[in-house]
Amino acid sequence: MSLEKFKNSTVLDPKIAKRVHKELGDEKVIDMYREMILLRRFEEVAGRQYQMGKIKGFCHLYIGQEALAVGAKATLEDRDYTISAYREHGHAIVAGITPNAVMAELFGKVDGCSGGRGGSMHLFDTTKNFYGGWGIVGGHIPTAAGMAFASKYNNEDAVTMCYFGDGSLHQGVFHETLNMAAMWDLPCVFITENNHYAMGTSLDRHSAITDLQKKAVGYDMDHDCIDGQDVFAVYEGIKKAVDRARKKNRPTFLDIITYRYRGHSMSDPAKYRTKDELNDAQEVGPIIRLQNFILKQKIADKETLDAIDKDVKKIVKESVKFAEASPFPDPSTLTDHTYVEWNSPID
Amino acid sequence: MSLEKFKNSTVLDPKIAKRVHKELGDEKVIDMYREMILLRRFEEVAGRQYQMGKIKGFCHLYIGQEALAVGAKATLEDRDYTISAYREHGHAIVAGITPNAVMAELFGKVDGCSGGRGGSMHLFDTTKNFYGGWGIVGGHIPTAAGMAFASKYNNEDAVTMCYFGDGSLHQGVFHETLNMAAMWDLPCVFITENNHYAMGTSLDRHSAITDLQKKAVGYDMDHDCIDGQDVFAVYEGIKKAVDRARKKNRPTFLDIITYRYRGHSMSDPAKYRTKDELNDAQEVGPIIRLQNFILKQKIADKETLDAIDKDVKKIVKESVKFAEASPFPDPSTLTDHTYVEWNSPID
Amino acid sequence: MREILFRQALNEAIDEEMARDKDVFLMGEEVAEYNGAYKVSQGLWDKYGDKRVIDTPIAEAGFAGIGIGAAFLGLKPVIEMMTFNFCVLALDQIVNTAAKSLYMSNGQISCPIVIRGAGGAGGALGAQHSQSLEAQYAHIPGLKVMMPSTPYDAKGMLKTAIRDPDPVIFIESEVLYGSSGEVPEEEYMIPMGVGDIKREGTDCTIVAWSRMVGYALKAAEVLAEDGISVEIVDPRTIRPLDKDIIYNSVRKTNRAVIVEEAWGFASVGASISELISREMFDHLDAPVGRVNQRDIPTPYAFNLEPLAYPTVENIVSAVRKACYL
Amino acid sequence: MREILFRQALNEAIDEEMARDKDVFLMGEEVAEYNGAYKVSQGLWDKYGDKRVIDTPIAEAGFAGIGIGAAFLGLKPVIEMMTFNFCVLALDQIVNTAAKSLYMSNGQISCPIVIRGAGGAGGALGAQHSQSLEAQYAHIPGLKVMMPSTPYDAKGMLKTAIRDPDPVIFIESEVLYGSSGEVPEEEYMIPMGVGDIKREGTDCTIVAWSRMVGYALKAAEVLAEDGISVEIVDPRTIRPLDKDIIYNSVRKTNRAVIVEEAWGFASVGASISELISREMFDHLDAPVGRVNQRDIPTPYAFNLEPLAYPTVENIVSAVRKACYL
Ligand SMILES: Cc1ncc(C[n+]2csc(CCOP(=O)(O)OP(=O)(O)O)c2C)c(N)n1
Ligand SMILES: Cc1ncc(C[n+]2csc(CCOP(=O)(O)OP(=O)(O)O)c2C)c(N)n1
Ligand SMILES: [Mg+2]
Ligand SMILES: [Mg+2]
Repeated sequence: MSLEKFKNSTVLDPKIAKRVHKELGDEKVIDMYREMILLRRFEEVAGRQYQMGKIKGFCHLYIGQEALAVGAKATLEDRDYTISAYREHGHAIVAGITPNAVMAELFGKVDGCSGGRGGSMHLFDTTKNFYGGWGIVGGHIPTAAGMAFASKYNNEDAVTMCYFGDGSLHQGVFHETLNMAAMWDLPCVFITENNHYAMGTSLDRHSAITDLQKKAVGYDMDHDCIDGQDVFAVYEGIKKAVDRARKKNRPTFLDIITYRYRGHSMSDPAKYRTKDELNDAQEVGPIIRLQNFILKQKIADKETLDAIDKDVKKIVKESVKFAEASPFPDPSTLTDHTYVEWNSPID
Repeated sequence: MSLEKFKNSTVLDPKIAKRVHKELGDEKVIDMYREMILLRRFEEVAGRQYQMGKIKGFCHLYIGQEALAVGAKATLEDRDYTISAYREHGHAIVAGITPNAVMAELFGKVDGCSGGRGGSMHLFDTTKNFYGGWGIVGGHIPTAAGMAFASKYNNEDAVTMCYFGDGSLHQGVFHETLNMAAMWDLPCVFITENNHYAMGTSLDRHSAITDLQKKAVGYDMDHDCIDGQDVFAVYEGIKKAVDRARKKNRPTFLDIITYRYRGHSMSDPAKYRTKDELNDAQEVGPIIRLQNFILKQKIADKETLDAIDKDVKKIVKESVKFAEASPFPDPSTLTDHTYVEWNSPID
Repeated sequence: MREILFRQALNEAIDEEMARDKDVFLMGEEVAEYNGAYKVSQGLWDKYGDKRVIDTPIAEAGFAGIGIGAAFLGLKPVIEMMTFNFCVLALDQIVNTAAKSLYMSNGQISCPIVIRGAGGAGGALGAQHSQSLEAQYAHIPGLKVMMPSTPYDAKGMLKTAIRDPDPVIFIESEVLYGSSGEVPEEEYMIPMGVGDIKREGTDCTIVAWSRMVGYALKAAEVLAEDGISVEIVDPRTIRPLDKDIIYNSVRKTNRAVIVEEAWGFASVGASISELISREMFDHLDAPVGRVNQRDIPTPYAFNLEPLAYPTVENIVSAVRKACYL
Repeated sequence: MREILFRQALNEAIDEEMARDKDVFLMGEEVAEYNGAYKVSQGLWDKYGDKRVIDTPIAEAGFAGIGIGAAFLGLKPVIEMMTFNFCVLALDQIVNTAAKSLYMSNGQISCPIVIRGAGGAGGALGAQHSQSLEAQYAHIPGLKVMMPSTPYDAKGMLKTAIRDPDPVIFIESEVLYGSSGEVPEEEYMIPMGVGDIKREGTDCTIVAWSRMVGYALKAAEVLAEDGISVEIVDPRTIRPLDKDIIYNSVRKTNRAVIVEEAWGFASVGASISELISREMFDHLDAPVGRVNQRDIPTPYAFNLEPLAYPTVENIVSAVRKACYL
């Protein structure tokens, strides 16, 4: 599958939509819509706050990829684990970290989910089973397998969901991990958020193959390719993988096709793609597709959706206020948490 | 393919043998036989010298895998490059490094092909386009691709042949390299000497798949699986890959099935396999299979072959004498070759 | 007291900790069926089975990372690196994930992992297999680094490392595996960050660890014959470093020589040397001496290799020099 | 003289060397179409095309290794690491292949590669992206390590690095890319292993390199107001180290402070400090002072990060301490 597949689509796959709608019910569908809007608004505001200098360093927005985090999250139980790379604001929020705690983290404040120590790329909240937030491309993929290993070791009946970008597939650890995960039956779902670019390098320029599913063949691992702009397709596709992990301890590799509307990070003018390509993708974005479905199925009317948007905007605005108000970490804590226990007689 | 495929065979594949015999002619076939015997006798003697303390450290014998080095070498032109891991005595000798220079290297002597600095795992002779001799599993795989890159850059019309073990396939760099080699059309042949064990770990215990060819699928790379105990099958299979590299700059990944009769290194009693498995493999070894063919086809008679063996034994014996007689490197050269140019005003 | 081999001491440490805590597991190349490339894990697979003693493919970054992820969820992985030459492949995982998870997560994610295996020279193993790379870990805040020199220390330190809540890099000299020493039957632990005086003396302090302690002891014998009394300090833990035990010794002897198997530039020994020079400035009667591997890749040739490593004679003359003799 | 940016100086160096020698090529993530993550390679792809300016996948070990293999056959690869935080992934290739090929092959296989890219802090980039890891390379015989502090040095040193027959690790401070300085139009080179006096003085020597030179210069201004005359030595090349220029300065000032952006244990600064203490023992009037990054992963919070790094004030007080003031 490629971008082309869903490029001109403004609707969700009707068969899948029918099934998933029936399975989840109206309320959950609206919830998913709300979550997607929340992620979108949150990122828009984060982008603005970055431009105002309130957020610094690298900041990678999730705009355009919302259906993925939201559809995926709907497949998980509370006991399941999530780990992601640095484009993880969306994953953190759907995992249940409040927009307040995420925004405060982006601001480097003490009420941030990492106490201001982590920043945009390093969001954590273990009470929500959200394990980051990692900045070395591909580096967290073995971590995910290790978490799956531990949950299996402990008979937790938990699944570990691991997100990474299409560019990460060329990191050695990805392959080392897939081999062990497949051989050892680790309950892990490996999700490529295939947004067609690794920074400025398009998929066909960084990968010898563009049908990324084939990466799983060398490990005899179950695999699938999913339209990542269709939130129900994401839900249904990932659900299968989650079930497989939970019931059979079998890992799955998923190539989920999506698109990021913004530059790689805040400093990227994204000159490597055409305006047309971008506009096409935006017009048929994941949110519009779900919106069309909701309206057509009369799950909610335009006013209700507008009210949700308004509501969400308030939440996000609130999060900025919260982040503003939160203090920076106390300088006296500078060296805390370097070690759990630094029982050296000296130093 | 697995060990089973050739386990009970005492003959070469007749169709392939007919073709290759015709192509290469009697003389070349005898040459190949001689080379295989040479590798076998060389290693037997190296093993004994090790037990006598003349060779130290890690020493990985090639016994059982001779058809591979010999069949492969026959496909190459002088301008082509070869690089291997640490089980490379065989590759070094077929590349044209004299048994004297190899044995002297194992003895740590100044007339060794690496001046005594390298040892068994680090044989080099750039005049023979033989580039090692490397001890970090998988570490030389990108080196090979880099050499292929350079020869293409320089329009040398040369192919780079890269050997590694089945255990190396789980090293990240293998995958990183295959992706780039495939994407960039590098004239390289990647050869897995699949002897079914990585040290004491059998293939099915270190790899999620045992049909290793599938590793190439994720890179859209041409691939093949070859009976590595059949010297002509090796020749023919690799020849295709070499042609593909030379004519189209396309890399190939080959899974060549072979077997090592000795332990992983000199200190390995190889308890991880049964006597039966070993005996079976030895009975149908690559040398016997070629010998049967030569005798049956009347390319040479028993006496001629015996004479070759005698001859080879003399050469090997000679190499021990040569190595014995060669001095250790001059201690005053200890720090030489750390840098080409150490133009620091100090030190 | 009974004498056992260094490798057996390590084996007992792992065995006891596995028996004590079901969260401890051992993972690495050839640790299970093969009983370990250097036989440190002898018998453990038989005893604890597939679940807790796990053979890996040759994928150091991958299985180090799997250990790290498992540690995040509270398991206590003991990850064997066949040798630390190969652990360079896992360095990103160790430096960028294990060492930083606690700090970046504001204390939420600890990583109680032990990464252990053979370090240093082995004897004619060539340049790629003969490196003492402890500086790569000692440099990194978030890691702890231990390097035992005797079977006694090895056992007590490894037990401590396994129970420690932080990532511990535990480097065992390949050459020492076959050495023997007294180890009591009873359980004991050696605290993190506490050094040990391996020989008392008054004229010059030698700081040495791992394999170099034995060399230092031999040099001390030689020097004793000349009436030079050497005190040997073995820091045992490299990070955190027991500075006090070093400083106290130098306060007494006013002289010091650092003996390390590693290369000397940007090394642990360089740091110990500069700490003494800086903190004991007024106590030092001579420059701090140093003995190191030569600044070259390790040669294979049997006559060259010994010249590349510290020798007893090197140490003797460094001490003599420090004593202005 | 014209002033240009640090990144432009680097760009000119690569450009000139590519024009001069067709064996020079540039490879790395985003170096071609994107013109470099930090725009060091601006315009080079347009000028030299696909053959010589090559975008890679995110596979540091792989493309470093490909560069090394190409260098074995005589090409002169310039491999860009987007930052040296990611080069940890390629460390095995650099330490075990590039650094050792010449020695192990008895002089047959040289490796004239340059591995270059951004090092050190960037500003609120968090712990995984804010590390000064030069010690990982400086420790290794077989490698050379260069770290320029000005556009002038950057250009002359990079040209030297590219022509050097050995593997050179060339680390560019991320923060300095946007700094400007005088760079002549005419070609010039700065020799390998030769340091530079960045400010002359008589009371105390500061040894600093890369980004820290600017800090040292500012501290020197402050100290000058108090009548303390500081000499600033920038070794420029870290390995081989220009010890003479350092020693000569200390002979004059009898005091030294080492300022480095990296962590202090088992670091380059530790080595320079101990060399001075050891070799200048009789010249030193005070312990060698040190200023370093705090021994912690780098925090993101905007108030904490500056506390983690050397500051002008830290340097001023270290010099004052060295002067017993
Ligand atoms: C090992 C490593 N190399 C390089 C980088 C710099 N870098 C950060 S993100 C990125 C692109 C990643 O692309 P992809 O995996 O597709 O994720 P996306 O940004 O599209 O979500 C690069 C090269 C890094 N962080 N880590
Ligand atoms: C990176 C790395 N890890 C571990 C080792 C130790 N080691 C040396 S050979 C070997 C087994 C390799 O098996 P394989 O690749 O199948 O080659 P074979 O020995 O069968 O020829 C191992 C684990 C090493 N040299 N390098
Ligand atoms: Mg991407
Ligand atoms: Mg094998």
